[in-house]
Amino acid sequence: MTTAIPESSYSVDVVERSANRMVLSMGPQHPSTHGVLQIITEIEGEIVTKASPEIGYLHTGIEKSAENLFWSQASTVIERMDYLSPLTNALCYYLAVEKLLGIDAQIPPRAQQVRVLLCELSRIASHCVWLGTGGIDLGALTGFFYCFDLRERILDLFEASGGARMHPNYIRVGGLGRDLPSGFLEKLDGVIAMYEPRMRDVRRLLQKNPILQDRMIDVGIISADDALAWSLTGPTLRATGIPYDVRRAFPYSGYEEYEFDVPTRTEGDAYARFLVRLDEMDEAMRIVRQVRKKLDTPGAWQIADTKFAPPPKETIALSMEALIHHFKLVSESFRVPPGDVYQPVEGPRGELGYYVVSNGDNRPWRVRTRPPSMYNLQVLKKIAIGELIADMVVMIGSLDPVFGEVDR
Amino acid sequence: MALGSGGDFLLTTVDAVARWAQSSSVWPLTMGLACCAIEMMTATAPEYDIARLGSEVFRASPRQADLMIVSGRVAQKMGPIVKRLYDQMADPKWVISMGACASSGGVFDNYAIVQGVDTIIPVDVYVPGCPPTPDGLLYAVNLIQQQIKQGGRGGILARA
Amino acid sequence: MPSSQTPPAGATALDPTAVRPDIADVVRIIRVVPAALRATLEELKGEGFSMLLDVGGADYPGREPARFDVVYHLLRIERTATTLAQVGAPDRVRVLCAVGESDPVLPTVTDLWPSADWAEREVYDLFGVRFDGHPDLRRIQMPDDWQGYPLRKDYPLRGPALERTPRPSFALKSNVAAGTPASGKTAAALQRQIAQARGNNSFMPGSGPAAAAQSGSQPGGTVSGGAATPGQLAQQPVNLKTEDNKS
Amino acid sequence: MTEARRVGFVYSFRSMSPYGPVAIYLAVAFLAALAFCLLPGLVARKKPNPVKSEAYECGVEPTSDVSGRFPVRFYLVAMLFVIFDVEAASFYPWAVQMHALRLFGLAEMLIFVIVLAVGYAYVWKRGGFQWR
Repeated sequence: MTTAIPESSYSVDVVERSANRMVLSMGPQHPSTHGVLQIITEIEGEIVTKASPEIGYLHTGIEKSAENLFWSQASTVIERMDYLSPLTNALCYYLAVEKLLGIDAQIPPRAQQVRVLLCELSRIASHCVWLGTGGIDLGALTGFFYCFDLRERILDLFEASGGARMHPNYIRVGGLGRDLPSGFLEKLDGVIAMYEPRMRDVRRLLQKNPILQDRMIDVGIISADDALAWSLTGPTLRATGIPYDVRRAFPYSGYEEYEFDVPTRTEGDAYARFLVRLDEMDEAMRIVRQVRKKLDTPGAWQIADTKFAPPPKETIALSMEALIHHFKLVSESFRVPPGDVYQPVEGPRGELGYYVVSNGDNRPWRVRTRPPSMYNLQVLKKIAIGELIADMVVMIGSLDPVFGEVDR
Repeated sequence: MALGSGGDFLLTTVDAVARWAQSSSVWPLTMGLACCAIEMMTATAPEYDIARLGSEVFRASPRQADLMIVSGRVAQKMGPIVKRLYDQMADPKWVISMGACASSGGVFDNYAIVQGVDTIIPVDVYVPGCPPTPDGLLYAVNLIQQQIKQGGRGGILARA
Repeated sequence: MPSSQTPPAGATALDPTAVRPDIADVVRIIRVVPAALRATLEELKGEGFSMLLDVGGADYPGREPARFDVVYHLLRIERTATTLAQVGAPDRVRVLCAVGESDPVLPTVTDLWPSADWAEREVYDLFGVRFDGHPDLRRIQMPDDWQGYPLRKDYPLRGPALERTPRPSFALKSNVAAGTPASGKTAAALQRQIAQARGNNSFMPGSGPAAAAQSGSQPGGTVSGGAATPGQLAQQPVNLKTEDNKS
Repeated sequence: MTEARRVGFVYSFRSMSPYGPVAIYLAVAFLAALAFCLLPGLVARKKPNPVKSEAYECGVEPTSDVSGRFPVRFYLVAMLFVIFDVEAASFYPWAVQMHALRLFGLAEMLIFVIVLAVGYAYVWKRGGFQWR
């Protein structure tokens, strides 16, 4: 008996309905899919026999919008792609643009340090959201409150520096939007001091929790071969034993000056990914401490060349050149010489890459994103076969997809 | 029920009590779309604590939810889904359109985004911001409670 | 949205990939014709490029030989690399394959790298380039009954349907009358900034009072008296009202 | 005077048969349950629409007709739960009067538990608890 699935917003080929097999849509609105993911699962009792994730429910046409905005405006939409670490998106895009412009060597050291600081802080904040919501999937509600409170302190730093909690638009071409405000470093010291005890509590709460261990050990095992074949990167790849980290392989924005190590495990199951991300948060804080020491010395926070970076506001009313540069940048932005470049960055979910093409105009010709979440999520098709539905929930949480990035 | 003013007094009191009960436990639907969903989750976290308004119980099924918070941009593929979820919610129901993307398409004026969720479902409160701060969402839930108390959609006895 | 008076782009390159500056982002760039694509990728996989990083599309309408570009990024990582030294800086290769508009068909690589499945579906969905041999080639991002391929350059930004409906006219912002700053404070604040900047303006060597400063007073446009800043600024009050009216 | 009447009210309970309060308790429980079931149906507003009556399946059109056959494991797990849940429930009356029942009650309870433990061990060994 074959049941024809009606053609609707998703199309599934006709599913052979054997005696006790049932098609279940773990649909776009589901408490444990971490966003708008639909998985058409064919189940036999509680065992998943075929899982085909359907994405596109958050497709925002960001790459098309970016093609119709100026080079400096495009980061507005690009930051809204991976909304758990927007600054990493902005940094990756601007590094690519600066490479095309050929000014990537002139970025002042303080700007690079602040960029590294903000990206490591957003890595911690992003892992806090993963740990919180992942814990809720397994019933650990207290972890959610602990992690979101730590994230709240980090968002205060983004709000103090960039002006907004999530999409501060603080990283710009040639450096930063403005210098760090006064009082920022004291707040940063507060966060650094608070991190250690808070993470010790979270680890004591979750790491050796027998329930979490039973639910995560030997669930969603990925071998190193599969990880490479399915193009997994980030904590998902490092949990299978391969220590590929873009910050170490292709250092950018001054990462070679900081020493941190790349945590890896070998089991490749959900618990290994859990431990890798926890260790990664500690490494990120280690970098933040090293950058903190460098931030005491003031310095230029933007390249001096005002053809790309708008001149300071107060000089506009004083000098004609500043006014002209300001007006030109605001009204029609700068032109980027024709060419294409691929710039990778180590995002919280893996290698986030931008393949930016310019044809010499003042708008990007093409901004192709390499979305780590999409490739990490795709492996669900393979590892969910033969597992319980409850384990598939744990797998989704351990792959940490962000659907703004998956669907772009 | 041709009761004199006495009857009205009885009905208005029952209505007032019903509306007070309804407004103090407005249960939202678990439907997180994009960045605003993260701020919605932060609103349930201890710093902003939506539990003070009685709305911390996020129901997974539309059958048990009174409030739909459209938190994020609605893609073309998600439009019919949001419409179906709204229809499947039990009456009386309210809608908060959280953020610029849900209210008007926001920064994404392109082919992929529904330019304002009020083109597909009736919206009661619009929250500005991209994303709005959790305080903005708490204030929106407050406005919904005031609407309920003033009988915006009618109390338990109203036939609206 | 960008201002409409942007001058048409002058020297825009039709094929940016041909005139690219030498940026050290990839070890090798290989441009292949569709016929040789499959062989090149198999050979690269043999050389040890075990990870297909990304499959992306690009559209160059004016370009002569072929309109669409499908871009493959590959990364060489040994499966047995367990230390940072062994991983080192893995080689990255970009394979560009141009395919025409008449029959945009390319061989699939999902059998070489399973990660290409969704990536190829997305290139098909947004550009219309078909991959024959793909197990399940259908739209991935757009709804299944969507017409047209959105990321092509000739596809309108707001989509065919929306393009016809005019933009909603937003309510007039009546609360800000033209010409008057929102509140007296902003004018005074800018005055103080300028005075402070002039006080230590090592930045602008020898520039006289900026042209922006208008001498003479505008009827009724008196700058708020409270901003009595000492020094030469008082003789030439920066009268913001006239500036606002003019620009 | 008032003293007698208050006593009278209390007194009237004692004159009823010992099962009077139990009957009242059951009647009130049954009526309350009935009220909670019927009242919303009568009083609450009704705004039916075709989509609202369809099955809710995470927001998409329902695909599988739910009348399909369920694997037997679901019923097995349900029945096992009922058995051991009732067993746990039957501890309460004994636990409340444990001192009064003294050794006899304890022995009785132990036999009861041992019998069920044998069944538990049998199910465990036969893999009734394993889902695979």
